[in-house]
Amino acid sequence: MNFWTDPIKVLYDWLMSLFGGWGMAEPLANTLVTLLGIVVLITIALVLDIFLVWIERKVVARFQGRLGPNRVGPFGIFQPFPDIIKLVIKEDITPDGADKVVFNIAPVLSAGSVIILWAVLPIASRIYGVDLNVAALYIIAAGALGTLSVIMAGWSSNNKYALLGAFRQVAAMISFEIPMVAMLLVPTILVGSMSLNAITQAQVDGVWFFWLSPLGSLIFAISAIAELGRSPFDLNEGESEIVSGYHIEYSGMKFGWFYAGELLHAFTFGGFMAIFFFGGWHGPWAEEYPLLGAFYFVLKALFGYWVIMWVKYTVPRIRIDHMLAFNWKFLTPLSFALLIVTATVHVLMRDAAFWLYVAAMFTSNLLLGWLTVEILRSYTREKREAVPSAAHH
Amino acid sequence: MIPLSWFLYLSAVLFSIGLYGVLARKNAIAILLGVELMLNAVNINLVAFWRMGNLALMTGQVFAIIVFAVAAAEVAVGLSLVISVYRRHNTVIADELNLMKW
Amino acid sequence: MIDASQVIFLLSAGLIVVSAVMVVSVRNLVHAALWLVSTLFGVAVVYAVLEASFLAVAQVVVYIGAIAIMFIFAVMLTRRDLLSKSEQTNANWVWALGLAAIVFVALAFIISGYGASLNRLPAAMPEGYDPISALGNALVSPEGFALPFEVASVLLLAALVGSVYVALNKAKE
Amino acid sequence: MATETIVWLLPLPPLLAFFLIVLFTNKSKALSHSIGVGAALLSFVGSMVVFFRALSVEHFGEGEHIFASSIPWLPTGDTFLRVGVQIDPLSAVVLFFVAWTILMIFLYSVGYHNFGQPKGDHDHPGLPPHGATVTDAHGHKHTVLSVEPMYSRFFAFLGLFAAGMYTLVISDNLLTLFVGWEIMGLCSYLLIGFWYAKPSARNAAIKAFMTTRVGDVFMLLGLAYLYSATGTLSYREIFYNQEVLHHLAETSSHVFGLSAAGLIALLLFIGTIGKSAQWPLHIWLPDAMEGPTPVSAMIHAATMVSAGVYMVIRIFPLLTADWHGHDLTTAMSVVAFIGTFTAIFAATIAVAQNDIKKVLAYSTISQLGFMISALGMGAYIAAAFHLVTHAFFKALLFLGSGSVIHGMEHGVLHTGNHHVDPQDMWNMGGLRKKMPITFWTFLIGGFALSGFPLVTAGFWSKDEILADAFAHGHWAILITLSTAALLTAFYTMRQITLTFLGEPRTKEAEHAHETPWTMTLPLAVLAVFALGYGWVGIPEHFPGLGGLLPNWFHHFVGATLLEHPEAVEFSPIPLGISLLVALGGLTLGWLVYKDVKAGQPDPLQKPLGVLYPFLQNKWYFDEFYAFFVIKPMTWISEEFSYKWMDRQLIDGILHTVAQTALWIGSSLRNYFDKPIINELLGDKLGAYWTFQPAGRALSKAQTGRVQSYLIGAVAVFLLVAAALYLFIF
Repeated sequence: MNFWTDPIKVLYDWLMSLFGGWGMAEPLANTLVTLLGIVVLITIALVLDIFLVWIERKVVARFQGRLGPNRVGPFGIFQPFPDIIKLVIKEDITPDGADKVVFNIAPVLSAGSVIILWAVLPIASRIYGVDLNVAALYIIAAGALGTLSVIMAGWSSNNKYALLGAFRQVAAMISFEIPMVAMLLVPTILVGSMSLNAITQAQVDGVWFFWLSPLGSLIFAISAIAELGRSPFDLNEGESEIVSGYHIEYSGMKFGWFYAGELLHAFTFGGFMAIFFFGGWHGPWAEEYPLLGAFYFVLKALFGYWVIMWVKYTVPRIRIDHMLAFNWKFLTPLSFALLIVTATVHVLMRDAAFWLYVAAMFTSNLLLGWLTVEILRSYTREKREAVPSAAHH
Repeated sequence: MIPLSWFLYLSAVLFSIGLYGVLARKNAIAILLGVELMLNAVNINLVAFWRMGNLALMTGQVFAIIVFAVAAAEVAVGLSLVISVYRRHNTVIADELNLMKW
Repeated sequence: MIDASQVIFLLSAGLIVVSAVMVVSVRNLVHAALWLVSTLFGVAVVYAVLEASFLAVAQVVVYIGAIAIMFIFAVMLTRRDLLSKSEQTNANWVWALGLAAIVFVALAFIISGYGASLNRLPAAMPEGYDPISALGNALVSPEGFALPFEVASVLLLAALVGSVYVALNKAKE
Repeated sequence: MATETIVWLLPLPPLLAFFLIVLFTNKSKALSHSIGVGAALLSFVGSMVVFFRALSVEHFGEGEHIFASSIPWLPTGDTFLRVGVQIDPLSAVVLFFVAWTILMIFLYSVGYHNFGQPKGDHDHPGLPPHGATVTDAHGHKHTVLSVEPMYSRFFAFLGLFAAGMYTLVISDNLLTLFVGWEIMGLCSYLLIGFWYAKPSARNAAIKAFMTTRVGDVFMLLGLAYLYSATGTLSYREIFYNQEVLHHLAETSSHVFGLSAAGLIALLLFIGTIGKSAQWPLHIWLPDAMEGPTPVSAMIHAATMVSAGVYMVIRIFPLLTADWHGHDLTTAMSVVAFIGTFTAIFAATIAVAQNDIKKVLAYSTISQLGFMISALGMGAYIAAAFHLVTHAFFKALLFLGSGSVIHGMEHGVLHTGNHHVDPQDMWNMGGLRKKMPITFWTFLIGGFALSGFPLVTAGFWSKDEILADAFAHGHWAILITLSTAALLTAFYTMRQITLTFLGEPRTKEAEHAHETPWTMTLPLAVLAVFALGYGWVGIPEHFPGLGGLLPNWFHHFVGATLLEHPEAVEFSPIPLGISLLVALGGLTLGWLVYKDVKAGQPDPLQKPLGVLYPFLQNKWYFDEFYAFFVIKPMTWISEEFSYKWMDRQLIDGILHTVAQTALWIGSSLRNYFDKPIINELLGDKLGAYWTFQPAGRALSKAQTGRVQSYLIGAVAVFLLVAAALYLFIF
């Protein structure tokens, strides 16, 4: 065992012996090391967040045919630092009518609800915070805290637009939580465990779950985008109607927390996409060399993040009623149907040859997707045909 | 290691506070908040007894989950009733809803 | 000697009790609902201490993610009473306080009556025992609790339909 | 996949298809029929896998050598109600024909409902399509067949029907059998009344539903009796358990001197009388021809009526529980009588029918009578064999007649003369040249029905029934069934001759047209079975052929029973009889009808005299029921129940009670309240002044505040709890 094969263990042993050498009792040292680990993990996440600001700005610019930041540092890579300095030195305003305590807690809760997700992320083999046996549900629980922070921010601002934005966001988050939970159940069914480590390991030993449930990964991606409140589902901000939504009254670093939380959230969901459907840290030699696995993981998460951005800067915002109808009338029934199909095929085929099992899963997903498209087509065809005759009357 | 009685005392405290909320608060929504506290107190007991008893017997946890479901149903129906009442009488103060007074 | 789990328990119990008192005493109902969130979070921690991890997480998802949010929505939808700065307790609050106290004393009396038998400590989790799969099996196996589970789901469905019906604004039609 | 798993899954695809089509795809015809046919195909493949796996099991059917699996379903106190599936030899062969015929009927329906044709000009949902006008490349207008407006709905119902039949076949207990049974009852109602805008279809649907309901009520009684007597409804625990059977046979039911077994079997058999259209509940089946033809094939060949016979075959051990081999028990005699009578009775009616489908309807009743009769005299294998062969050739005949009607409709659209009934055989003739595939397949089906010697399946199965009757010396049955068989051959040849042979008698018949491949392919497939299926059941000692193929069917299905039935000894007499009646009937039919010209009356009309209208009007059974059942019922409900019971007796009692209460109230007021309370106590003694403050004080407790009441409730609860704690524990 050396640093390259199990870095966390090596570091842990080293720190324990170090603290022990200082004459510290073992439980105390253990607690201290754990706390240190938490701090380091959060720091890494936040440093990554700074990097994400640059990526986001650069990618937007490219989508819009611009260059993006290019003055500070090579390719403008140090642009986030001036950004942060600006945010920090801005006046920190708390509106008069605001509910001060709630107003100040909300941004912390918002960023915190994202950061606690990192506790369960298996970044590489043998590198993770905790191996929680209900991790898939834990993600939803953290999302619930996010919902809470939004409504707290919206309400405490004492501003109509903020409250409207918060209502919209909460409506969206609660509705899209349902297909998302259903799709989290797909890997759970396939593995028989909600632990993210077990889910990743199952994909390392078998195939990426994308091949078992392509439709599931698509539904998960859509509902994740809605959970994040990113375009085309960014009704919470809706500049043209409600100015800036629930964080309209926030300025300075308080706004910064919302902003940082959103970016990190998007990246983290990219990571979850990777874990649930694209093998997590799986890649060549990743099992032996965890740092390589961490590299793969970040790469995959960035890819997921990039897809989310791609969608965001390509697709225009839709109307709130369309969004909710889309969820309740289309995505939710479809995700339940997929769940039933997945469970049935899994139970029926799990004893068959592996390639047969994969083929059955993949085909059943495609079939369901095809059927859905056909059904939608037959409905819209009727609607389309009905339009000209309606115009006559 | 925490003895069973700690949980029971905690649950008793929580239950009594919830009961006070139900009996004393004016606002119908606040009454429902009190009910939630009482339900949670019960749940603490159920789970504690599961943990201290036979681990293989899942009755405690299953009951807790059913209490969750009941709580969710109760809140959904209760709050919709409150909102419906609010639309009709423009109040959610329980004392003002005294049509049944002699 | 007090150990780590006891510290966590005492901290969360303190959080639960303080928040619960705030829930029933603060004037601003949104604050009351937020204090409820904090109470429920404390209860989730208690579940975690009891190693009922599924319930702990489900507590957060169901109570904080759904029930508390619903409360906050309802408070906001009935805003007239939210703004009133009047007393939030009714005339009988002294009686209520007295009764609640009696209930607590009675419960404490009964609990203490069992004496040492309640000082039982939790047994260690057997190696390889997964309470989550045990719970899942208990919920869906006909020998277990499939029927109560089904009944609970029917109840939820009925509540869904019923609350939509009750809260539907019929004046518009 | 484990065979048991497949068996569990068999009813699922059609059921899912039903829900999918109803909920989602009903807007798209192509999608709906793809789902419907696809589901039928899935179930078919599954059934074939199960069937061939069953063939490969040695000693299949004996003891534990079956496919069975069951799960606890509902906790009933300490025990569980278990449901499950099982495939034994009997259900395996039934599954075989059910899967084939259902798949063929699904495929056929695509063509029958004119998929791919344009929408009709004046078509309405609930009416058969009337045809559409199209303009071809040269600007000529043509009238062509139009697509069924409720196409998707048809496949949805058909799917549910198939799911019901599969459920029934794979069931391992009478309860789930009954579930499937009732699903089919519902579907027959929905499908017979498929063209619900036609009053006749509506009435036929209601008639079918109500008539079968009569049988179902008795069947449910039988189930209840069986459950209370044995505490289970599982086949294995009742029919394969000598102790239980013996116990049931020994127990007296106190009804007509029947044993419990006999009474239960008869009650269940009444369900079959309704479902399989036996006399006297046969009246719904001919009317059911109002449904689309694939439905007729589905109900009358593949599924529903077969289900009735299948059930009697299932309960055969119960029916014969106290039978020792020779003299028939009371229960068996009843069954045998009803079957035999139905066989001859329906055959006579079929002779005088003009509607091509009505002939087949009565022939179905008659053939089912053959099977029931065979069961009644203990010929288990023969009944099962005839059930299977009949399903094939009757499905073939129905689908063939649908094809004929379709061809005739083509002619009707061509000439535009809508007064011509495309189902009346007198309007046909000479169709063999226009519709060759339909002709040849119909001929095969007809010959199988008549029992044409050696080459057709119907010959072998019918011969076995007659041989059984002969071997056990049931002369009356033998003679009656032989006559029925003669009539069968006669009316079949009459039908073939009138429809296909000779010259066209109308212009429409001249312009008839062969139907698309989706319709002719099922005909061809079924024709193969109508010919070939008989070869699996050739008696072992049959001259010449017997040794070639061992009597596979007998050995395979015979293993279902605890005591394997013995094959009857070969005798040339029943063989001669069946040769004679089959060939004689066919020849007679051909001779009588070969020269019929257009406008000529039925040649039978003269020789039969008054008998002819009697037969044509179905022995006046509908009129009989209308007069003796429906009229009295209407009278009872109208005059007795409504006018006398409800309005006079019950309302009268209620009114009296109300009047009495009023009287008591006013008396109290006038003689107690006013004089004593008000005047004496109140005014004279002045108690008024004490009552009022007391009332005032008490009314304060009635605050209308829910929480005050709750405080009271909690206080009382605490007091009671304290009292209980202190004094009891």
